[in-house]
Amino acid sequence: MDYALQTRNLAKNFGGFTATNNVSLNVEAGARHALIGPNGAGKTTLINLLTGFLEPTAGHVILQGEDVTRLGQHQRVKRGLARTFQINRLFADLTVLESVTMAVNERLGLGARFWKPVGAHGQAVEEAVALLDSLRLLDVAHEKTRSLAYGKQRLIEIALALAMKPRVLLLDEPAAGVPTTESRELFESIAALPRDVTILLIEHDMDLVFRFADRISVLVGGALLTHGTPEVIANDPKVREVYLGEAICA
Amino acid sequence: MTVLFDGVASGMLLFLISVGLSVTLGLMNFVNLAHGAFAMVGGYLCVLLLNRVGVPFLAALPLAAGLTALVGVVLERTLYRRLYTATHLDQVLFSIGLVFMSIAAAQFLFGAQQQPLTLPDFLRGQISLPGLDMGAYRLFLILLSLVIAFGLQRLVGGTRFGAELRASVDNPRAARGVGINVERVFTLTFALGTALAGLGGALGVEMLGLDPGFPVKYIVYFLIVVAVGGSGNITGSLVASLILGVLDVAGKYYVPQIGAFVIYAVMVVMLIFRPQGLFGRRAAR
Amino acid sequence: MPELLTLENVWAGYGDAVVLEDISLTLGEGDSLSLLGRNGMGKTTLFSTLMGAARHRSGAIRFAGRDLTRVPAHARAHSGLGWVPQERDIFPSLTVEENLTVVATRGPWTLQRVYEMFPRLKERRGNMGNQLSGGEQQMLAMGRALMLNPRLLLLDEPMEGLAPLIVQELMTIIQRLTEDSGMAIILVEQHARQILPLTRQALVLERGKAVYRGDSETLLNDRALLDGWLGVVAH
Amino acid sequence: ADPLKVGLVLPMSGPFASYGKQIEHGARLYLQQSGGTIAGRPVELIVKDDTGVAPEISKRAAQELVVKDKVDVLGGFGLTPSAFAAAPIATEAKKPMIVMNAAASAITTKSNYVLRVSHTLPQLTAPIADWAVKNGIRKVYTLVADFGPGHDAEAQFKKTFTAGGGEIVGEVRTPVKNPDFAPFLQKIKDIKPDAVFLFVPPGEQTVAFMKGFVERDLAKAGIRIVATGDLTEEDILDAVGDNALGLITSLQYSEVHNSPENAAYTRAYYAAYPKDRPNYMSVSGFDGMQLIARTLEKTGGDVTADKFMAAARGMSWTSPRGSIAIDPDTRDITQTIYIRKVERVDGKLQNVEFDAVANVRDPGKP
Amino acid sequence: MSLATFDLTPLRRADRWHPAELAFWLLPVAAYLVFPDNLVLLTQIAITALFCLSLDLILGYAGIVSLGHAAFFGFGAYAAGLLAANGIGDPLAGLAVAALASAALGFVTSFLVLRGSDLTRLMVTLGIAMMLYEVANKLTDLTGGVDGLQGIEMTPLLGRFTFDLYGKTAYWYAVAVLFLLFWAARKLVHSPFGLSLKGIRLNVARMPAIGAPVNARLSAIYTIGAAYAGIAGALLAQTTQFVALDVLSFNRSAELMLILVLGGSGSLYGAVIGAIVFMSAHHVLSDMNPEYWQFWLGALLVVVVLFARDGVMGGLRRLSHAAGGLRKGAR
Ligand SMILES: Nc1ncnc2c1ncn2[C@@H]1O[C@H](COP(=O)(O)OP(=O)(O)OP(=O)(O)O)[C@@H](O)[C@H]1O
Ligand SMILES: Nc1ncnc2c1ncn2[C@@H]1O[C@H](COP(=O)(O)OP(=O)(O)OP(=O)(O)O)[C@@H](O)[C@H]1O
Ligand SMILES: [Mg+2]
Ligand SMILES: [Mg+2]
Repeated sequence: MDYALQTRNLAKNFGGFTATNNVSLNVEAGARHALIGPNGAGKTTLINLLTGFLEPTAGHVILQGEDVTRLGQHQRVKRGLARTFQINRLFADLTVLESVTMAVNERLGLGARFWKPVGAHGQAVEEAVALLDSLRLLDVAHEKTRSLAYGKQRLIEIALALAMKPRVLLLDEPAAGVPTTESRELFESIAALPRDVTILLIEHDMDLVFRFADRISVLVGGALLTHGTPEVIANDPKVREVYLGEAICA
Repeated sequence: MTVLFDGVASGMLLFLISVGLSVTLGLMNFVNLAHGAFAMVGGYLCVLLLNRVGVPFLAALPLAAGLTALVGVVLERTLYRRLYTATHLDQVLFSIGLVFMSIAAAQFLFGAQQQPLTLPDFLRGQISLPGLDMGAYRLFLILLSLVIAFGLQRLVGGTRFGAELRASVDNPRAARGVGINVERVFTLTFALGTALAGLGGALGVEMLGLDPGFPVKYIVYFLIVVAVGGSGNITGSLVASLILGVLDVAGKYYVPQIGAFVIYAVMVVMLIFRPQGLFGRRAAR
Repeated sequence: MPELLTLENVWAGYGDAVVLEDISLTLGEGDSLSLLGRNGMGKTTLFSTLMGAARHRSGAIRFAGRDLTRVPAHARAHSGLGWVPQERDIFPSLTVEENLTVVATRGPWTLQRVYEMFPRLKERRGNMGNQLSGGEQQMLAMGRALMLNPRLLLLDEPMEGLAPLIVQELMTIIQRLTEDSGMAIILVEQHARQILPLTRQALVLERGKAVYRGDSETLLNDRALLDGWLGVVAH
Repeated sequence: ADPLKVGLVLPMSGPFASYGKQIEHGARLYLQQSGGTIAGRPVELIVKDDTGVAPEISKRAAQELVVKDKVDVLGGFGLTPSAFAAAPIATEAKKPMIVMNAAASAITTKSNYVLRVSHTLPQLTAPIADWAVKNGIRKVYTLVADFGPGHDAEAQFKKTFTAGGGEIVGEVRTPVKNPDFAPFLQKIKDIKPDAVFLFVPPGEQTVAFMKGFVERDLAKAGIRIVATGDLTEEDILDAVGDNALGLITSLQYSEVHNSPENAAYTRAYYAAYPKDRPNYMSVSGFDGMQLIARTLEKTGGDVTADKFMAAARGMSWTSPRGSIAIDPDTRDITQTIYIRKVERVDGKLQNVEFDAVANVRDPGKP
Repeated sequence: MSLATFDLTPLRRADRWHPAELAFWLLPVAAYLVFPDNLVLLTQIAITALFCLSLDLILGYAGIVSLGHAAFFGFGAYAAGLLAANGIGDPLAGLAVAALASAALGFVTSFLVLRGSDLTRLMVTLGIAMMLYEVANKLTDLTGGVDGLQGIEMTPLLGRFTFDLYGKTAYWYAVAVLFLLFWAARKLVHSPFGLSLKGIRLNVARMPAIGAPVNARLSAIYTIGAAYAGIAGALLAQTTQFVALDVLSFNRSAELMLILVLGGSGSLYGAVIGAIVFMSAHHVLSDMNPEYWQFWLGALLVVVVLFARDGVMGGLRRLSHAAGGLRKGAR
């Protein structure tokens, strides 16, 4: 089997508290993989470990066959790993186009060019414009990020990740705060990404999860409880007990 | 031994004159570089009370602190309050503006010369034990700062007022939303900060002298203590003051050629190993 | 039902911008209201206006017999308003327990009761506010508002980011709050269908104006209304 | 007639503001007594603040005085670096430059247009070192501020004192900005010399030193102080307080110097500035103006620098401090240095002169 | 809006010279004609403006607060001063050496500065500068210690223009260097590199997640800022032909920060305008009242903060907004 992303016995302690407990997760290449679990189960922490935002206490992260545990965040991004944040982390005073162009610049290795103006690097700008177009953000391209409604800001969060042209994309509750109709559109555009992009998704909206994912892992108390196809998970009594309750029948 | 004692004492003095800044900068998150100006106000008040009014030293100290706090409250209500939401850089500009004004005002009112201060007899001279000569005043400083450090630590860490203060600084809008009287909390805290500045200034006259240049002369030391101690941490400030005081004095005693170097070197090394300060509480913000 | 909150022709906004136009509503003790509307329609602004965090321009607001517009922002909480803000607004440099105790008032809601309701918070009681997971912060915001023992609870998207199991529990709790303890609530949620059954009244905002004011049940059963104002696609 | 323009570059604000104040007082006092004119011309005195220790501001001030205000004579200079920085201007602009306080010996060598009416540190140090030798002090620890004048004083003291058979048992140079003398004093106490020789710039440091000295009971340990008069100059004497009683220092001026000139001077001073006390800096300001007046009298009002300098060399007169002269070779001052002791006179702390060395040249010069 | 009709001009135009900017750069010429007797002050304003520009690059754009920027200024001043005092009096050679020396120092210290919070950075930069100050103080034989480095002899600029008493050569020299370096800085802040610095200031935590090597970028701009500061220091040394210990002092760093904030950090013109306003005010006030000018200068700072956030540039921007609004209203 070809794995896009793996962890081996990954662990993270905060002081005396174990947030991630010996997690060995395998995400297949091209998978639409969802990660669910109760609040505080360690989902966000796991994403932070995968991307290098946090350093693990023990264990390894393997990205497309390469051990990246010791690499910095930006080096993992260069190898095709991109993410969104559960709570927006945007550039409030930049325009939408500037933000995305900046991200594209970094991917194309133009970020350190210091002589010609931003606008003169045509390829990057064109790519940024095309990306904004695909997310229907063109009409606000010249607006400052801070002046946008929450829903639009959420899309920029995703645009910044997509600008990395990731091989593996990690999404942390991308639809949070986005109203029902718009979150649907959002998921449609994510689902429309090429099949060779691997996606790992965290989401509490089971509607979306079951519609979108072809593989689900359940995290409880920092450890992997189980994993499997949506049908299997939906009918797993343990998962129902700790997480789903009466919510869904897939 | 005596060197150690002197170091501890000069550390405590450092603590006493900086702890007010630990309150305004560390706890209120206001870059109040005019801290030294309030300390100077306390110093001049103390000298005036002693020499003109004839108040005894031990009574002049709380009076000077109280009157300084009054000045602080007036300024807080009129000016500082408008800048809580400003950037740190604007706060720097504002408070340095106040410093400049206070220096010129002091020079106008009291002249450029040093102010005389005579301690009461029981605080003068030395208490000699075998192998250890303790300056009475230094001993007094040590005891006083322990009392203040303990009291403040309790107030900030252990009381509801302390929690209200931290909440107000974290997010004033939300704090109001849950019923905290943010304005009052800030005014009281600022009063506390300036009272401590005034007290520190009054206590410092004896060892640091007092002239209109006071507010700028010691800015660096105030900042060092707050940074090394960890912003807003009273115990941190105390420990940092102790370490810096002892190393500074020891440095000057044993290697006077590079004496002035020591305090900065210590600071830089400490900050490189503990970027959040010794007791840095707040993580990234 | 004795009257608790009344808004008459209220206009409000931020700075020069007017967001809410001519809003009126009445709420009795133990009453409940769903506040609905799409993104950016002014739901949060209505709460901010009640809490004194937005600019009230004109119109009367009476709460428990007092003119609320004359009450300073910080005193509103003590007059009986409990707010769970949309952004959670947990105090990052207070521990979980301090976040709760810092607002505590006398009344039926105590630390113990909040911990019973959210055992997860008890487990994390020593954590700093900024070291909580998204969902834990949401629980804490709710617990904090309850510690004020309010007569009216303002809930701004309280279920966002909570696990399905907790969401179900929370819905039961909300229902019990109004029925058993006589606490009134105003509830904002994206998922209209989920919350309308919980409340007696509903108010729908469209660009700052009230376009529906009436029974929750009527609204719930009227697909045209729901689709038109809220864009709720039935499933 | 055209006004005669004199520009003074002085620290009027900052840590050394009292230097500027005193020098300006003295200069204005002279003008007041001369009816505001010199050599028949009304005098315009332009004071520029150089904030103390920012030589580029001193230099800029001097340059502007020359270029913009078109002054005839430059004067002032509170601290050595300022004088060093401004000296090239005097050379280039060909203007006499009268140093009224900066005390490093080398200043007069930096331009042929520099004259000094204050003192140099070696000039003060040699006499007190001599006095120490003669009065049974054998072992001395030296403590000086770590800058030009301090180094001058240290070198001179060592030279004179060891030549007289004394022994230097330790030395330390303290930072110019130094908040705490405790460790240095403790070290001195541990070493137990007969005396400590001290030079730090007058102001907070002198006060701080004395406080520490008393607190630590060094006097009881049998350690005496010999110092240049900076330690007990009148402006800070009150701040030092009774701790100063009995201190022995050397300086060219004391408020209670017994002469008709000084009696007139102090009377006029208190009349004009009742809040301050006359000190040696004010007398320098006074004598600086007097030097200009006397020189112009001799040149018949000609202020061309070369004529001025020629006339000023060798000039001598009686100042409130006693008789003084400008050394024709070095353009530095030659004057009597007094050994004084602090006593209470009419309820005020004063430096009472009890010994004197007449005609001291700057020993720092060949 | 569709891809075809999308208008890119706002992004493309960002770096065009505005007519007001061109007018601004005529000011030095006007100042030369109007205040021919104040050239020394004007020269020092230009030098301070350059120094301030260097702080603006690291603080205003990259968000690195520093209370020790004088370290690089002083290092450059001593480098150029020592070179000239030892017989190599060519001004441009001096600038080059100073720039390289300060850049090297900046690069080495950047690794210490990158860690920690604002307060930590403030204190580490301060500590480094103070240590350098003490070193210069102790190396009396080399630097002259507190008394200053003397004996600097400059050869004529470009072999033709001697440094005169009136300061004409010095003035044009300083203004020309300022303009050239300003122009380069302007290029830099409008480039992708400049954009990424803004990104770092606005949200450091996000930058690595879009693949940007934050530390390398900060290190680079810190080094460039240091080089700029070094050149400013060298200019001061060369035009005053004297280097005092004061070039490394805390006061100089602190005052620089004031000047930048007064002018408006995060805008290149803010740095220059801050220098002009602060130094002119200082000069005028201290001429009017040599003893108490500080009071009025302080009052000026307080008033600026109370009425114009983000310094003079912030005030100007708001004025021009308001004026724009009025104009629109009138139409
Ligand atoms: N810096 C930290 N220090 C201490 N504990 C932490 C820290 N960060 C997170 N935690 C704890 O680790 C646990 C896991 O947090 P995490 O954010 O990963 O949860 P999550 O699964 O994403 O939850 P949610 O669905 O609510 O977002 C939580 O209980 C949280 O309190
Ligand atoms: N602090 C503010 N200053 C200015 N305008 C604001 C502010 N907060 C919100 N607005 C504007 O007021 C309008 C209403 O916003 P509000 O937050 O009340 O909407 P909402 O209905 O709560 O939306 P959501 O579902 O996204 O939470 C929006 O157009 C928004 O842009
Ligand atoms: Mg999470
Ligand atoms: Mg909202």
